[in-house]
Amino acid sequence: MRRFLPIAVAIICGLWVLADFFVSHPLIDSVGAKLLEGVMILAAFALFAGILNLLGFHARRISKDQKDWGYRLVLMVALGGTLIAGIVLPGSGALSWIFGYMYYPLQSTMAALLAFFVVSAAYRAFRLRNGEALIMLITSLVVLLAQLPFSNRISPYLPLLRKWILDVPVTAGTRGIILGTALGTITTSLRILLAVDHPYAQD
Amino acid sequence: MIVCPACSHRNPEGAKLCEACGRSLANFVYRVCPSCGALNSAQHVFCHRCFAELALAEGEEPIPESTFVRPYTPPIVTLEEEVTTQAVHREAKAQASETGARPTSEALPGQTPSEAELGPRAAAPISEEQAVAPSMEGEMGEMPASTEEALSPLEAAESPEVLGGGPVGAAGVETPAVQVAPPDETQALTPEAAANPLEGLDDLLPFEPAVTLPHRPSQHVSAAPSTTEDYEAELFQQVAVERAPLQEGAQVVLPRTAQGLPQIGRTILYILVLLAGVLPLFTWGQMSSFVQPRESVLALVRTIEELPSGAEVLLSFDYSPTYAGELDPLALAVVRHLARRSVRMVVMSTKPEGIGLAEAIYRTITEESPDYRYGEHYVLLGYLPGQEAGLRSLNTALGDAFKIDYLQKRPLGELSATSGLATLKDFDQIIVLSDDSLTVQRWVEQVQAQSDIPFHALVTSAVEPLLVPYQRSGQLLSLIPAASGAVEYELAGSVKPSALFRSDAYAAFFVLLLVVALVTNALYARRGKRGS
Amino acid sequence: MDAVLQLLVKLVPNSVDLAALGMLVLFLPLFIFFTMQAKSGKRFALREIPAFTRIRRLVSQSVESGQPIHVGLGSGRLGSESTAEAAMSLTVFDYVARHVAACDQDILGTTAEPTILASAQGILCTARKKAGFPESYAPTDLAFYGPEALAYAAGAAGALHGRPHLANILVGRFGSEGLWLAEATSNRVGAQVGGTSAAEGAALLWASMDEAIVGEEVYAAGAYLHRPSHLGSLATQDIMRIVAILAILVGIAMTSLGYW
Amino acid sequence: MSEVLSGLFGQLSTGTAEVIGPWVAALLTLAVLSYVFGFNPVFRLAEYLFVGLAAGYAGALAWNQVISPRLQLLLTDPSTYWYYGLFFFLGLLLLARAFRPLSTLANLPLGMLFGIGAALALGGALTGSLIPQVRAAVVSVVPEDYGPGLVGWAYALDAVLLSLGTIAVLSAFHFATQGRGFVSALWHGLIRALGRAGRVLLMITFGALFAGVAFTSFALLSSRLVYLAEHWFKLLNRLGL
Repeated sequence: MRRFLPIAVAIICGLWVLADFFVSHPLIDSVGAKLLEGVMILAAFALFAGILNLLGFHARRISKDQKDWGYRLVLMVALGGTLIAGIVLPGSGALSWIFGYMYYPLQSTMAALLAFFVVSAAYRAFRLRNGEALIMLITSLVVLLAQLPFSNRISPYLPLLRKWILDVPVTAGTRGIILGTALGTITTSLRILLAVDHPYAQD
Repeated sequence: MIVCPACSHRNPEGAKLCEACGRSLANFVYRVCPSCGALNSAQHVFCHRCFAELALAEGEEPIPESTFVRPYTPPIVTLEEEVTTQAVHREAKAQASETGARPTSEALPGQTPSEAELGPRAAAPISEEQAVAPSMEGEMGEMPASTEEALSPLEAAESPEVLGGGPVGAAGVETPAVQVAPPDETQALTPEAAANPLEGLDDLLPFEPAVTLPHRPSQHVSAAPSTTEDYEAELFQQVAVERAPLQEGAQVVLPRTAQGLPQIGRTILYILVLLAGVLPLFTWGQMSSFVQPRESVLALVRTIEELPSGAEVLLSFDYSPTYAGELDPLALAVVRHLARRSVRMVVMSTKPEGIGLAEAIYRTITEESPDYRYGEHYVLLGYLPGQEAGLRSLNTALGDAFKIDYLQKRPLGELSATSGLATLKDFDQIIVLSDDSLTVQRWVEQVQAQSDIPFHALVTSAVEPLLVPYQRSGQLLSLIPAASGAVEYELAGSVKPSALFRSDAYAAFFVLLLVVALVTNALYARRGKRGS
Repeated sequence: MDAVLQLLVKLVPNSVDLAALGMLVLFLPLFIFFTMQAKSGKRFALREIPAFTRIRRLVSQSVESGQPIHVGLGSGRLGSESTAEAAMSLTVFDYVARHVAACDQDILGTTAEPTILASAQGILCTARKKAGFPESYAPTDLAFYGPEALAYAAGAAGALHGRPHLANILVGRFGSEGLWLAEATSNRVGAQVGGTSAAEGAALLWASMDEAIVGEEVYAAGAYLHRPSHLGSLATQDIMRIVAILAILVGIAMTSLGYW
Repeated sequence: MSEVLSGLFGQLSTGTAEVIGPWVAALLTLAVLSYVFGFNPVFRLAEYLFVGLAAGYAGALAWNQVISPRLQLLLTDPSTYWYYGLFFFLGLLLLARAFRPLSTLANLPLGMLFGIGAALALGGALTGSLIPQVRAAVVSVVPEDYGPGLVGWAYALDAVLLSLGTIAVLSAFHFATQGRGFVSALWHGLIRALGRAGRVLLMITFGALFAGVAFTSFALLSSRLVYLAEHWFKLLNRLGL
């Protein structure tokens, strides 16, 4: 039963939404829209399950090995504080203060660290182990050079070359990837819809 | 190897006394079968289990059977020590005192005090039958199972499985009869089990028990495990019995080839990147005189220059704070330009955080030019949820998607900038600032394809390559990567420069990447040469 | 012929996307046929994908040495369009979890998406139970960080910093946070294997991984690791790939000759 | 309770909060940038803080935008919005996953998520990727369609390369290897050759995309550094330097 019911629900909900994709009918549409809203609600609940897991994970680690308890405490306090600011005091401006002066700088600077990581990844990726790496190295350097705001000065053909690279080989490459991914997505979804796979049914 | 029958300690070959408990080992020599690993009495020539010939250590002679003495009830003691609690001991003592028997421990040289204590119970002769298995008594209550399974002496003698089950007659010469105690099955197996390095692992290792294996001749013949082997077996047992090896604090030995860049090199690289980033703060835009705007930027600048005063432009700030660093400067430049041309701007976002970022940009604008006012010249509509469906709703009626504005919460009709707007078709231009290709695709498919309004996309450099096809097909009038676009736009639109001086940093970054490519390949080539 | 077509067009309401429906009708029988074949034990040879070989080796190594593996499950949301990719990340996690659970070893799974968290917990619980160590299951063997992508990368990097791991396996939906995570932990982790299907993320993971899985290969994880029934899907994909290629070729010919 | 708290915060935020805000922001920016010197305590503090804030912020958003409004609707008009009750119940079942004895209860909502998600993915891949992309790859290769003379030829060549390139990349993902027989050998040989060309195109794509990300990420770093410089500059200005 604990396997049968979830599988049945998955198939019924899935086929209903799929029908909604292809057929326009008031009943199918309205139930389909409700199902999609339900997914949104479930995702919100899942987020709270995730937050509980995050708290539990760090509480457990604190009690288990006491290592890094300070950091973990900071995490838990920040989480709790933001939640309280957002849920208990929604109109107080506390959340926007936290967003503006803590969350935004942290997030944008974490994103800025990508610059370091891209360079250290380039250190590995630019190594000419084989022909593939050579092609990648040349393409990325050319595209990067042509991206500079004064690339026109270096050579008027450089932006044209970049445009051609992006227009033809890169478009072909991304299109091929998208097509392949679509094929994979379709068969994987069919596996779930036809219950060949049911990773959600835990024993 | 000699297994002490009392405490199961495994002593090295040739030991006379047990290392652990000090008891004499003279009469207890066990031999490991080279073929099946079973433990045999020293007098055995053939293995009791698989009948392989038991080889002797060099210089060793088979011990004549006559010299053999049956072991002194060893397993009982072992079991007692291991299993029974203090209560049993107390009970045993009480029993001993009841029977009034004297300890006979004097007859047993090498006994430990604890054994002596237990002695009386073992030695209490009550009847013939009891004399056969006297030691059982004290345990009756505790271990009924083992008593039930106890073998009679005769069975014990006959059974090859029972260690020390030699002929009964050979036993009573030097030791008292009471010691000819028939060990029960568990006890009999104890020494072997103790010597078995795999003891306790039955449930971990799903091998069939060795007993069921047919005889397999072995190449490796040795009389008994050496001390080293013994030590290794012990170590193995230790390791294997642990719940899971290396559970805590296991250190990963990193494969050297996998990394390539040690921490110090990493740090140097990062500092160089940082230096490239702060460079324009010192050079202050030396390279900006070389900047030459490209066609896409010029197209947008021309479009905006040609807009009549009072034209309506829709701007959608579809980016998250993560990419605000790249898109903000371009957004600022474009909005400055539009404000200078006194174009009316209607601002929305399809990402929840986007409208807040837009608000910050417009705050800067109103600080710079105070006569550019909210409601009159620009309006923030707010966040539009629903992705595709949300964008589709814009096509039909703007008022359906946004009933009130974001800042003043007033109906759109009350604000002069939005009062004349019914649908998307009333806009002259649409400018989308986005950090992901999917959003731009949605705009193109749901809005541009339906309404044919001139459409511009200002995106991060990361997603620009993916959107080039839309520019080629003419659906995007201009597609501008924001990082270099901001620099070029400030020059082309001659708006107040704030990102122009960053061109130095971009040049430095490119040079850095070039150097990285050279260095990594130089090192790689050198290592390759050394390797070959 | 035209009359038949016109009749068909009339019969089917306008709202139905005929091309899509046609494709689905083409897919279904192929999929069912090949999946039945695969389930009944029919096999065919697959081209080698080094990343999957590497994953198998790493899992064996982890089981033998007791060094845990970190599986990053990405940010594909179940119930959205990225469900298929999320399902593949769960398949890889299932493979690692089963092998690791058989020897009662540790594993660390992290995800940026709470819906994945719940299903991964179910998978780990099942694996531990099947291996005979139900008491070893802890819901906190899986960690949720996020849902912001960079918060995920930062959190997972923090978790990996506490204890070195044998490998970082990142399969699922990853954007730039995949590169962030891989590079930030590169000196705490023995090997990095992974990939994602979208082009932007795939390029970054290709640059930062020891062995990369690219695009459609993500969806082959089950067939290459431990689910022979997925071979049916691969066969379907191969056939449909050829159909798509033929469609493109025929379309180009028709367009160029002026029929369309 | 909440009024008292918000009142306190309101008093605080009028003055001090706006003063210390920029300082907090600047210091947190510096803390994250200290990663340059490896995983250090300051960075780790910022890291854990960020993780906590992100989860808390998302939780607050989910509560305020998804759960709370629907809960109010459900409580005010249960007969119309009864299905919200159903979804809330399923959502609570999802929370059961964290507790071992009840964890199988979460199968039900997960089944729903998987089913709907698979349908969305299937429909999206068919109508959003497969068919439009195949259509986009179908282009004329006749030079006259693009323009007169050399320009037309150049565009036609591009079109050929684009279509062939798409096919090549697609065949690079072909999974089956050679079976038995001559036809199979020929066929797989063709696919393999195309696939090799496809790998080259993939590498070009990756190179271009990598360059784009590199530029973006450096622009982000540059922005943060400029922000920091401006912060200290403003401060120095205020001090009259």
